[in-house]
Amino acid sequence: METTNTVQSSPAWGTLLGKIGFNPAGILCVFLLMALPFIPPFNQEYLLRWLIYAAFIATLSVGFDFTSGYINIVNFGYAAVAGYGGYTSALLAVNLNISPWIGIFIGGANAAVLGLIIGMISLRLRGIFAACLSWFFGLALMGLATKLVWLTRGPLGLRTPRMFETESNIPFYYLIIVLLILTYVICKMVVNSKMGLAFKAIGQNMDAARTSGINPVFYRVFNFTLSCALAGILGGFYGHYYGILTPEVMHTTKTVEVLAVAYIGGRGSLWGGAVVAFPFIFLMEIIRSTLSHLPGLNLVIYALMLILVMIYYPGGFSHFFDVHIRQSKNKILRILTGNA
Amino acid sequence: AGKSIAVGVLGPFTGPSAQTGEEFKASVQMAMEAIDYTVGDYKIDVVWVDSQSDPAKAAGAYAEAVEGKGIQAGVLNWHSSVAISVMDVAAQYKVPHMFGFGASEVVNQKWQADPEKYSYWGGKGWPVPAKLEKNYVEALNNAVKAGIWTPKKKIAAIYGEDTDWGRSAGGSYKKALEASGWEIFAEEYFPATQTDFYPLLSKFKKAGVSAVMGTSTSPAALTSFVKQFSEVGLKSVLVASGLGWIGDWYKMTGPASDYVLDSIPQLTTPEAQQWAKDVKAKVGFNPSPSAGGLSYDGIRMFIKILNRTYEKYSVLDKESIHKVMVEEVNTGQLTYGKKDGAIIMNEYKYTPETMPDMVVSSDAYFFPILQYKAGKGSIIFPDVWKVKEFEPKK
Amino acid sequence: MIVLETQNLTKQFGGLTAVNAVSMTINQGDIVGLIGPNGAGKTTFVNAISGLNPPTSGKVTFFGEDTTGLTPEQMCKKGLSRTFQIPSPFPKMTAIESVMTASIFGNAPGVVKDPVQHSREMLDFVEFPMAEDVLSEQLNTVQLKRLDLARALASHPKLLFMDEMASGLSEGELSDIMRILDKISRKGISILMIEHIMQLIMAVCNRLLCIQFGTKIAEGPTQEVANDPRVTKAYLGSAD
Amino acid sequence: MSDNLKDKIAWMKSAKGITILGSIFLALFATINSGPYVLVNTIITGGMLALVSTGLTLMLGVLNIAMFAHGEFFMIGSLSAYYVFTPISNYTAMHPDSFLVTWGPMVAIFTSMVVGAIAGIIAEFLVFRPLRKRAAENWVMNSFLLTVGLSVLLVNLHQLIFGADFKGIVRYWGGMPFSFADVFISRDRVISFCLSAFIVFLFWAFMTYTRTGRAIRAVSQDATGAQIVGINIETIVLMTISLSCALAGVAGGSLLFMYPSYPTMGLEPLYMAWFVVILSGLGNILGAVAGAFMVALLKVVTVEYVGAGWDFVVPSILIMLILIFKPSGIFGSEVRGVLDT
Amino acid sequence: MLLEIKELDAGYGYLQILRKVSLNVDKGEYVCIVGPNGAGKSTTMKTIAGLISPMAGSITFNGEEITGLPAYQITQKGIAFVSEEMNLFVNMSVQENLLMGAYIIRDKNVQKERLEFVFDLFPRLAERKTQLAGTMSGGERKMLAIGRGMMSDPTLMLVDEPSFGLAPQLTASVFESLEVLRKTGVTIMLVEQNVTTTLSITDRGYVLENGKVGLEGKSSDLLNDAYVKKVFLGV
Ligand SMILES: Nc1ncnc2c1ncn2[C@@H]1O[C@H](COP(=O)(O)OP(=O)(O)OP(=O)(O)O)[C@@H](O)[C@H]1O
Ligand SMILES: Nc1ncnc2c1ncn2[C@@H]1O[C@H](COP(=O)(O)OP(=O)(O)OP(=O)(O)O)[C@@H](O)[C@H]1O
Ligand SMILES: CC(C)C[C@H](N)C(=O)O
Ligand SMILES: [Mg+2]
Ligand SMILES: [Mg+2]
Repeated sequence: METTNTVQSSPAWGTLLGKIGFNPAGILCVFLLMALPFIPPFNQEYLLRWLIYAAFIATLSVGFDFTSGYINIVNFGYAAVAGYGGYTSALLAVNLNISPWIGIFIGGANAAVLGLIIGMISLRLRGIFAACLSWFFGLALMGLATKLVWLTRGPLGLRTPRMFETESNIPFYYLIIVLLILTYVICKMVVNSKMGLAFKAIGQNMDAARTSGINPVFYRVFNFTLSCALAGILGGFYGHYYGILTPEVMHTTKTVEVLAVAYIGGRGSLWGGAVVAFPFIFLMEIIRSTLSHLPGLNLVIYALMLILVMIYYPGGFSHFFDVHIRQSKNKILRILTGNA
Repeated sequence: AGKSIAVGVLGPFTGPSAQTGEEFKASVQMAMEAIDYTVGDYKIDVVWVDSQSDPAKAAGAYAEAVEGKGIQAGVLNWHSSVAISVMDVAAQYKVPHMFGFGASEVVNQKWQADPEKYSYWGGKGWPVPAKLEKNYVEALNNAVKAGIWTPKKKIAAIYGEDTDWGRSAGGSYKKALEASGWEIFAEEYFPATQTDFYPLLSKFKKAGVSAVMGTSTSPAALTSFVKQFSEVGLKSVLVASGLGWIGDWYKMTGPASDYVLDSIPQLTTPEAQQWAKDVKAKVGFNPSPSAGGLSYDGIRMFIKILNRTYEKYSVLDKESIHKVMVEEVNTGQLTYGKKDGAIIMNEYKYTPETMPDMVVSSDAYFFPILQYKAGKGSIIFPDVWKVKEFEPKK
Repeated sequence: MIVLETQNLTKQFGGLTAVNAVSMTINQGDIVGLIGPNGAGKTTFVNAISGLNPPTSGKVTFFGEDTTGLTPEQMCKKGLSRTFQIPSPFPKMTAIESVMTASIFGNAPGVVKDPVQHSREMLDFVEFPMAEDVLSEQLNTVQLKRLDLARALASHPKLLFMDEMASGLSEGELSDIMRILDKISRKGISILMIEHIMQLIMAVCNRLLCIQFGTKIAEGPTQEVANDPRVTKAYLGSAD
Repeated sequence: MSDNLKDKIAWMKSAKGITILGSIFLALFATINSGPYVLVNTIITGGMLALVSTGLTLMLGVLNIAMFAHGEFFMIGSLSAYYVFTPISNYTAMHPDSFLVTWGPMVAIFTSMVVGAIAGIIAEFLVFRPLRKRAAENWVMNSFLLTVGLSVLLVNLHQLIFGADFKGIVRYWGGMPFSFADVFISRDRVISFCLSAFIVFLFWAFMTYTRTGRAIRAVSQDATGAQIVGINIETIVLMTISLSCALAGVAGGSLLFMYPSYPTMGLEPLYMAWFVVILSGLGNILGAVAGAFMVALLKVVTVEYVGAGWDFVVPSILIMLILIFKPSGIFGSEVRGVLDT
Repeated sequence: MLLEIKELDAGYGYLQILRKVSLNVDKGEYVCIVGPNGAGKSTTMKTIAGLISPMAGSITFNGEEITGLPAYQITQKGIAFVSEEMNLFVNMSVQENLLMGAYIIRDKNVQKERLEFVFDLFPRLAERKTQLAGTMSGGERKMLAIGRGMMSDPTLMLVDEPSFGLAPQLTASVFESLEVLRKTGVTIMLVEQNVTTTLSITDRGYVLENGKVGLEGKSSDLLNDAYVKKVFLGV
């Protein structure tokens, strides 16, 4: 899906698509995703469920990478922010009867405010400290969701109306795919603009960025706000799809899932995680279901994969793609990746 | 030959509640081995559906079990949150599912919002906690009335793990206590992973509470609570509801559990005791009457339903099983009880009024209250089953 | 015209007074050399003005405007750029990208129409010896300093601080730096340079400021200061 | 004299001073307000936290590994203590006069330390060393993710091999609880507190006064510099990892009486250790110890005045507040390291 | 021959920098390497110090083959390296840094002697004993790095650009202290940019260009060499 690394080399094919971060291979992926529910075996509802979950994680990983891959801060409370957006939307639906279609955007806006706050309070912090601050923020949020029983019903679980009153998963699937594409396009357009350069600059060297005239406060806070807003909307989707929210959705282990996908996909690419999420989550599910008599084995394999990727290919899939496919001598591949 | 039916067993086989998953597994395997995985001329394929304690993953796994493995029916489940999301999946595929333990009110609310649709989510394996937990208060009040126990002050403290289960149980203690003139000093819920209760217990001690009542399904939390309760020197009555649901609890609490009140179905019948021995021999740990025992009864009741379906329709598939569920189980015709070999409850019986819960009463589904001494519990409530009087701690 | 003026600028670290009430001025077109022994507080002084480490007390006036305590990005937008003594690159950016940060976000956001072209010009201007798409992390100290200079110039400064630009250069290479300095100066940019290489200082600076233990000991025309006995004693030592 | 006074006032105004004085004040207030048990509980809990956090501090401060699997080494420690202690306690039940009544628990705890160290060494050889050999760049993030993988791996291996049931013991040392000022504390708590105090002290002394300890700190600050002065980094790294894991292991072992062993038990101690380490600043052992007591105090006071379960929310909010004002932690150094870039 | 380098190839990853570099240093000699930026001077030093393992060639020290030994063993054999980047322990005090320099010396008394020796050489370090190295000024750090190198009482000191960033007065005193050191019998190999000064204080020199040894000879001869004059002194 991705095109250019540096701002100066503009893609040779269609500038409009290039601007929103697509090359022919990316378009192919999108069409594939669109057609998937009609291609056997993916026309089976259970595979659609996996696809939906994969797309959910993929979308989160795009938003996550928007922060971690560019301004270099790992938002370890990302799942909590998503959950916060989800709760907002769910509470509006439950208490004020506001349609989930409006609710998820209010949830997104509310999560954006949260992002603003996290961005502001983590301003003076760098690296692992900023990550920990967002982590603790997430833990505190999850704690609040647990303890404010009068509001959230805490661990008793908040039942939420579903977005489509249908048994079929297809509408949900298209909805999440649209969210995935939108998220990707929005993030890509931002990082392809001069803002992207500012993000990278403050992510890599705060002092030098500041002396170049970049106001870190604005860009950092903006970055957090946008990525949290996206997470908030996704949290709303989650709640209105599965029909229940418990504080568990805000748990660190959910962030870890997103983070693993984003890193295996490749940091700072935005598209890496989105692409990798599908095969990765499928593989995990297949292992889980074929080896169900050995519970936990799928997670052992998951862990081993993560470890092996980190040791032997820390650049992740996007790096692999750039080195071995985009720059390959194969002409067709080059055209596909917009490097002809 | 060659006819078979796939049955899904939903449980937390990995993740924080994996021990429950293991108990489920052992129970199902034993019950199935006993009938050689056969009902009529059907071979039963058991499909383990791992909820991973996560509603999203559980829903995906369940759908996959239906479509990929072709399960025609499902049994068991542990979490309420998982129940909420899997209920929709079961309804979507019209797969009947029985005996889920997701107990709390959300499940009932969702079920009652559309009984038609959720008729696929059959009777639960555990009623809403309020129906059982109020008995402690009654037992204590009886002891006060009988003059066996004179609490210094009628002040009680409530504790519990911060889960749907802990909170709804705590809520029912509170209601019952307040109704009988007790003052509630505090209502405290802690994460299921917490094991340090000194601060909390010190606080209770200082307030001079006469009764401390609460529950947890987490062995680590509850055994620590019981131990530390005796360590800090609290002299009040302790209700540790669910201590006995942990198979190996006495190995962890030791004498600290003396005088503790618990409500637990006892393994009274010889079958039950034999079952416990068999499980221990098979998996190496003592099963709990709640997770292990109830799930054993659950799966056996399910087998009974399968037999009945086969008898009635000669086919085993989701439609026929669902029909039997709706026509016979939910109406109270088909029940499962001691005469069928139930090891925990007298009778599992559902009626249209109680659905999705079962009938809760001392001759049906009931948890007697008992008090421990040296690792052995004696029933002190209800009066009909009583073997011993309540004995306050000295 | 007075470009920069400091009045009693002081910076303390805990108990240590690194810069002690330094007052000085820079006029339009000046190339001022800031000299002083190691640890005298030169870098600290520059940091205090450029906002990286705001002063404890005292006042900074930039083109008549009180800029005390402004942040580095604000100072940059007002027209003050700087390079770092210990090179401070964007490790994962290419050379041209690093320069582009300043051409896009620097003092003249609207002026630069084509940042890529502009950055390329800047790299040429400082005679950057490597390809423009080399990653900063692959450069050595001297190359990094050159890149840093290009970055500082790309933001269209009116005043440029250079912290030990020439360290690590051989005598032959000094002439390159002198040439570049001359070009910068001819663009109308005033310069304050911290330098230990007297040869360079004597050749290019029209005025000198010498500090020791954070305190100003001399300020004035180059020859005058260089011959000041206090400066000789404190700084130039027996070498000269 | 007046200089001395000035210094003192400056110290009181610093972040260190404010938090330490604030903590002391809070502790005194709560003790007077509620009773001595607050203080006693704080001290005992703090001692245990100190043990878990010093190991993490070491990993973070020396090797720049943001360890996410620390809790799993805690779990390994408690598991091995369980398997050693169970037969011992069966034996002592039959032979109440055996020396093992007193020394058996010590054997179990010591084993947990050794097993923790060995597990650490294995992790270094199988996981960290290959990563270090392959790519030094982006070490902080890559190694962090590696530990995430390690954590998932160990949790699930535990389940596969040992099962998911809770493996706990009744107690280590029998006998009446100790009591002072109407506060009762079990022997296990007192002894494990003393043990952890002792271990932390030894560890601190080791890091501060021994040649190897200094070498460990040197490696943490500049690996090339350390090589230049003649330090064999491979050995030091190996040693540091095993030391850190041994500390986690012995914490798990000595707290077995409180935390029965099961696969996912590591998360709670992990959170707590991270709270402490971030609050107090990286790589500072004494700071971590002080931080441990502060976090313990926060927990105890929160339970006392706000309620159970809030002891997660309130401390994390307070720690965030402190971080906002003191970004590198209370005792953290102002000099920036690899971890904050 | 104290140090003998034969046909050394070295570099970073696949990137080769040094090509068949051969040099040798006699006991007690004061040798320098000069050359333009990026010529590979620092790379040569790092390879000798064991921080980079050579691709080909051999290094012998005191008649003993040390090619490819890890850095810490090379230090133990008596080679000290003062790197361009200094590699100080930023969170340790000045004194601790110096003591780390004497890591391979186990005798506390000898450590103390060395410490005093260094403090005599650099009184500024003595003044700032307890300051953290990370908060020292650029020049102060350089002094500390040199001081730390001297702590191990080396036979051979490799010094990479000691005057980098130093005030003239200090540059002079650093060179003076190297002179003092040399009088105590230490062999020194110096890399410097300041060609005139360097060639006037050392005995012998090598000119490195593009990873190859271009010229070698007595320092005084090199100083008068037409090529050197043209390329390095801009004359
Ligand atoms: N963050 C800090 N904390 C404490 N002391 C500091 C700090 N930063 C600098 N110093 C001290 O302030 C003094 C001045 O340092 P500065 O870096 O300004 O010197 P300088 O003149 O630039 O020296 P050089 O020429 O060596 O670069 C030094 O003694 C240094 O140790
Ligand atoms: N870590 C590294 N990775 C890749 N290339 C490097 C690395 N360090 C140095 N180089 C390259 O190796 C070449 C030689 O560098 P070296 O530092 O040895 O030169 P030098 O002669 O010391 O120059 P200077 O006078 O600038 O210190 C340079 O082109 C440099 O870009
Ligand atoms: C006691 C248990 C059966 C409660 C169950 N964990 C639930 O989610 O409702
Ligand atoms: Mg300086
Ligand atoms: Mg060099």
